Amino acid sequence: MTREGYVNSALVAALIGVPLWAHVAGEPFTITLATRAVIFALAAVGLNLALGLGGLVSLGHAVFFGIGGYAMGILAYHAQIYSPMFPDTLAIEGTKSMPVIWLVAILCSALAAFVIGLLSLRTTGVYFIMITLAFGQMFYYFTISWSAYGGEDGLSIYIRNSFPGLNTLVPIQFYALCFALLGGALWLSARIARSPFGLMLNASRQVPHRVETVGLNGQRAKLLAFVISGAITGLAGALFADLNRFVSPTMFSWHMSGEIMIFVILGGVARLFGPVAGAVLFVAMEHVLGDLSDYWHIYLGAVLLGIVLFARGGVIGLLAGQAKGHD
Amino acid sequence: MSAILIVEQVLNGLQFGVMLFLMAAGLTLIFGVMGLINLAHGSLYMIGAFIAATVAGLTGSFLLAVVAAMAAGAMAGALIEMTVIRRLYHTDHLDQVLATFALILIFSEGTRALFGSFPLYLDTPALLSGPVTLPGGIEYPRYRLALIAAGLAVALGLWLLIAKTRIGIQIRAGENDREMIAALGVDIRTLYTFVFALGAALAGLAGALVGAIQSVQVGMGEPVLILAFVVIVIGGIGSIKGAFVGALIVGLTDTLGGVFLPELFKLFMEPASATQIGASLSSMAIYLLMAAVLIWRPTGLFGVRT
Amino acid sequence: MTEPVLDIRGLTKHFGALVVSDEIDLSLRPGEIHAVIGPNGAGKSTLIAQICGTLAPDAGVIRLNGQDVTRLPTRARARMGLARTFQISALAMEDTVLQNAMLGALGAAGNPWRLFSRAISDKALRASAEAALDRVGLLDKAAMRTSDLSHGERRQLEVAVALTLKPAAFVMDEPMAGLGAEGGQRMTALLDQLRHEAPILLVEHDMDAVFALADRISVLVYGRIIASGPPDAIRTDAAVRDAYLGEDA
Amino acid sequence: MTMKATLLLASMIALGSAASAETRIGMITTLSGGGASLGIDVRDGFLLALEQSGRDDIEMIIEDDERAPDVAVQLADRMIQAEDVDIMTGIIWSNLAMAVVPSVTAQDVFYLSPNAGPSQLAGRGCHPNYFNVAWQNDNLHEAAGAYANTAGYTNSFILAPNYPAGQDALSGYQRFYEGELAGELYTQLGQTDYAAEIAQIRASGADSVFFFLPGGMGISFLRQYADSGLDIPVIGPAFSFDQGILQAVGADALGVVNTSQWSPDLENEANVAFVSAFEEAYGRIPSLYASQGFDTANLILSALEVADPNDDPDAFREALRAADFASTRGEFTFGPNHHPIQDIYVREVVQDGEIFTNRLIGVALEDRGDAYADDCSM
Repeated sequence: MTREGYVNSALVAALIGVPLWAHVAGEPFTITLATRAVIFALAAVGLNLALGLGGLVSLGHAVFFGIGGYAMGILAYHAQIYSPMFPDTLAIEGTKSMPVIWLVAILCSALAAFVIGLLSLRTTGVYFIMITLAFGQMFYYFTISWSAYGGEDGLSIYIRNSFPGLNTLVPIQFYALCFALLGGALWLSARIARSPFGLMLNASRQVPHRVETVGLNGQRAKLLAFVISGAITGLAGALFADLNRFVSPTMFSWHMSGEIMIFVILGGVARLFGPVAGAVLFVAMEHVLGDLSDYWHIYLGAVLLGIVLFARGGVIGLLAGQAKGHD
Repeated sequence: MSAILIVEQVLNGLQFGVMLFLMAAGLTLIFGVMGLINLAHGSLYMIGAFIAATVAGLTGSFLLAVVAAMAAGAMAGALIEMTVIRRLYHTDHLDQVLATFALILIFSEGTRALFGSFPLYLDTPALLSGPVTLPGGIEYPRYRLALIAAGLAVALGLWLLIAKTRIGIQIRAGENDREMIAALGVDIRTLYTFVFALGAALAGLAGALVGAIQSVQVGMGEPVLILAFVVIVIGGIGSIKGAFVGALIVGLTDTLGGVFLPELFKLFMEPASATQIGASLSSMAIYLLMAAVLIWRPTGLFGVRT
Repeated sequence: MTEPVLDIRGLTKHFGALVVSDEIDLSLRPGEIHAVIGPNGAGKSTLIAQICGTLAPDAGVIRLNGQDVTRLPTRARARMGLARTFQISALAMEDTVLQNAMLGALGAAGNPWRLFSRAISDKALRASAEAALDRVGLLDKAAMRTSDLSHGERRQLEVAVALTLKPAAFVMDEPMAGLGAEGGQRMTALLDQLRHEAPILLVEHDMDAVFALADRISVLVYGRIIASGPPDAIRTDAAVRDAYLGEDA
Repeated sequence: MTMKATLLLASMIALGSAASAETRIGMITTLSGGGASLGIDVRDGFLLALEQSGRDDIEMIIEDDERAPDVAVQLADRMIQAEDVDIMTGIIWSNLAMAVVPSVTAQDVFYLSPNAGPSQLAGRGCHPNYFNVAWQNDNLHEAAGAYANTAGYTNSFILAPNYPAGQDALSGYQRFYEGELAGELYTQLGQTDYAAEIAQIRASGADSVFFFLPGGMGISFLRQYADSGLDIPVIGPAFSFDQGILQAVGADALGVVNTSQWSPDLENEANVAFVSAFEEAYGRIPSLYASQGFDTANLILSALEVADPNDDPDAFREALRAADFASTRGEFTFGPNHHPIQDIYVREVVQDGEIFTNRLIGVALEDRGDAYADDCSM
């Protein structure tokens, strides 16, 4: 096994061991923290597909996170008040079933990613960063004033949604669910990275003109990567909403986009487990530094600067050295 | 809606636009010359406002406060350029985004640690307070007129600096060909520090000028920063002219959209929901505009096609 | 006379007042190497860009195997067998040599939208890529990271990627650029073999290679073809000597 | 600043280290970022009351929510799951309250709101374990509308940010206001330039302006309004005129009328003692948020005298409902939905030496409950 393999295994062991210990020791909040980290990791695995493999620096991934959150919020809200959506025309019933909510979250965020990607991919470089940022702001302002679903107040869901065969209100069970989904997303990313599509996408990032001259459509490859990326981040949004039993426009804020990007870079861009390491580290710092000082963001900023300036390749890069086959 | 009101709103849009220009000019200059995307530009704006409020509180002089704000902006700019930014010129945009995002965290929380969480107070100078009557009977705040004048003066000065002076030639050369200016014997490190400090000073100036009519508080730079990004994307990144035109377009769209969209919706909706929907739409208007511009011209109005 | 594989008629392109392609007629017949030479700024790069579809001509027609491709995008021309190599190597430096070659094979196979299968275990892709690498002498370096290749090896890999496309015609942009004497000879030998695979439109500065390889030479000056013919005729052409060889050779 | 910190530290040590701690109170409030001044005031007022009580069997756990709903939810989960708190309080913002309160009360923990009073929690979403010690969100706006009538205004221009609290504010004002509307505007949340709105006010021919623009928005609006030379009288809820904000607005706010359930110059015994104790402890005049934090703590203390929330939650709830404590705002009772029934006063901004503060000028609404109590089936 490579060094990176050892680091990844240690990470997985921690993500299994720590919550189990917390469950036995009766420390439910530790499980909640771990759940938060796993959900953030899932969102970042989504971004990593666009960012690491496709080279798409999206500063608007909060859009998909938020859409996933609102898919959960709106469906559960209608189930909670026992009144359907669009009562006059379609009369769609709400639902509290997680699988249905996830499916809707994935489809909606994929659709949004398709439209946003179609427009944003006309640009490159800084323009791409900024147009994705602008789309994020658009959604943010829209949801703030969208009074039907709480506007800035957001939507509160009193009881966590259900999953067949599980009691999701038990922290360890909900955690297991999130962890399984993260595993699925990691498996998907690993497959995609090695697939013919991944080969094309990887080359599109590095030498877009080459991809065209061998008869492949690199732009469309990036668009598909962006859509899959958005869908995964959207699923994470739905889980995050369920963790908090609450959604609000802050899920769309550009700070959220920045944080998802931080997870990826903190851990290591284009490393399979980079987003996981980044999210775990971020949540840990948030927890530990937040207890130490009111001004913990200063330390967070310093750590980030240190990573960018001195430890390119993120935490995994620091621990496992240069990636194989990647920069 | 009367003609006077429309003229007044156009003036308001103009005033907003020239202040945005001060922010956008620095951003676009820094990107054009060094190829750097600087998210921490809003922090320099905030620093300008805080220093201005402090100096005005100590000395009572608004002029001194503005000068101090520019100096503080320039100094903070030069400091981060020499310690952090300099290492980012040769990295990709991703690293730049992250590092300058980290700088925002440090500056915001640092400012809060130093100045506390309560908003500060910066008064408009007595000479410029109160309204003035313009031809046609328009009552307009004197200070806002002064802001328009100051903004236009800075724009003119910037144009002169870049078009007519030796350092301007170096800056323009830096935008086109980095090796060439090194070959010309220009110390490129000093030039970069100067350009960054210049941009930072403009941000500090904007913070001080706007701080006098708004609240001076932590986080005040971020909304302006995002608007400044919209400006330079519309105008074309790297182009001062684009920043100027983009700033006026954004200033006018934002101001006039907020006024006219609700009126427009009132034509076919009941007033209460028209004001609400109109307001929602106007808050999204500049982003829609930006998306439209990018679809039409992916490198902005005055951007270099790559 | 055999039908030309690549046939260009009346190709014209302006940049404002500047004419970069002035009614260019050019053809490429099976089995031949047709070299285009000319001083810097003569319009060779814009000619290649138009042939390969990254730049749209103002007027004129480009036919590939008799089909009008003038308005088709780059990738459509590539799928029809137009294989281009770049003056500055356009390779995925972070990937392995094999992966770069497989990219070409993937383009030729035309089935890239597979998300779950492993590219490396696709036998057809792999065979095609390895055959091309073998052809240019890089098979033993297949597992190396491309950025670790020497400059000459990268030029060879460029050609290998083009080879995987099962090309109808090659368009090569200065394949000798930056190669030393030994590397140049190896590349010359390689191109000499490749002409039997598909004809080569060769844009090249290296006059020794051009005169050694080309069946025909066209001389491009200020966007116009001022002379076209076999090497011996070009060598003695007064207009060419005057406009080009006189100053540059 | 240092003094405050020392006091805080002292009280934390005194309260936190008590081995016999029996009651655990979790406070989640905003201590950083924009809006931190409100949370700091609530916390300081609350701690002052605890300090005065001299009890050493109460443990306080204080956390900063950064004004982010998801952070607040995390903290609430931690306090309930890991810290085992009995009572929670502290939240400033309605959106955070909506994120936290329903799940807190659902887990059988008491929640006492020292500030936010969203209509949902006053109406259909009311809960036996939820008490609001400040006001229902609409109250101060309603009072402003009532005051406009008595002041003889018949043509108001009204504006608020385009978000739920803003929409509630404008409808709250119109619930009691009987005149015409010269104009109605929704601004962008977080907007800092009001030139366009002020021009519209000028052109509208209004005889009064009602605005609800909390935090920095209000500061910007008032200063720009004063600078525009407009002299149409302005009315607003107390949120834009609390002690923290007034110092940043300066002379531009002088003479503005605002509505509040509390004022530093209210002449009841509890308030006089509170204002001087607060000034002595923290070196600044208390704001209404400080008074709300102080009242919340005293309400809890009064109920703890009667029953323990752990042993006998029903008795504790009854004791809270009785509201048997000396409120800084005078008479204080709870309505059927556990929201206050209280007088809402009218205040005017005045200058006292270097300090800008408020002075009472009348009562806008007497014994006002709220508009949502009927929807509450408790």
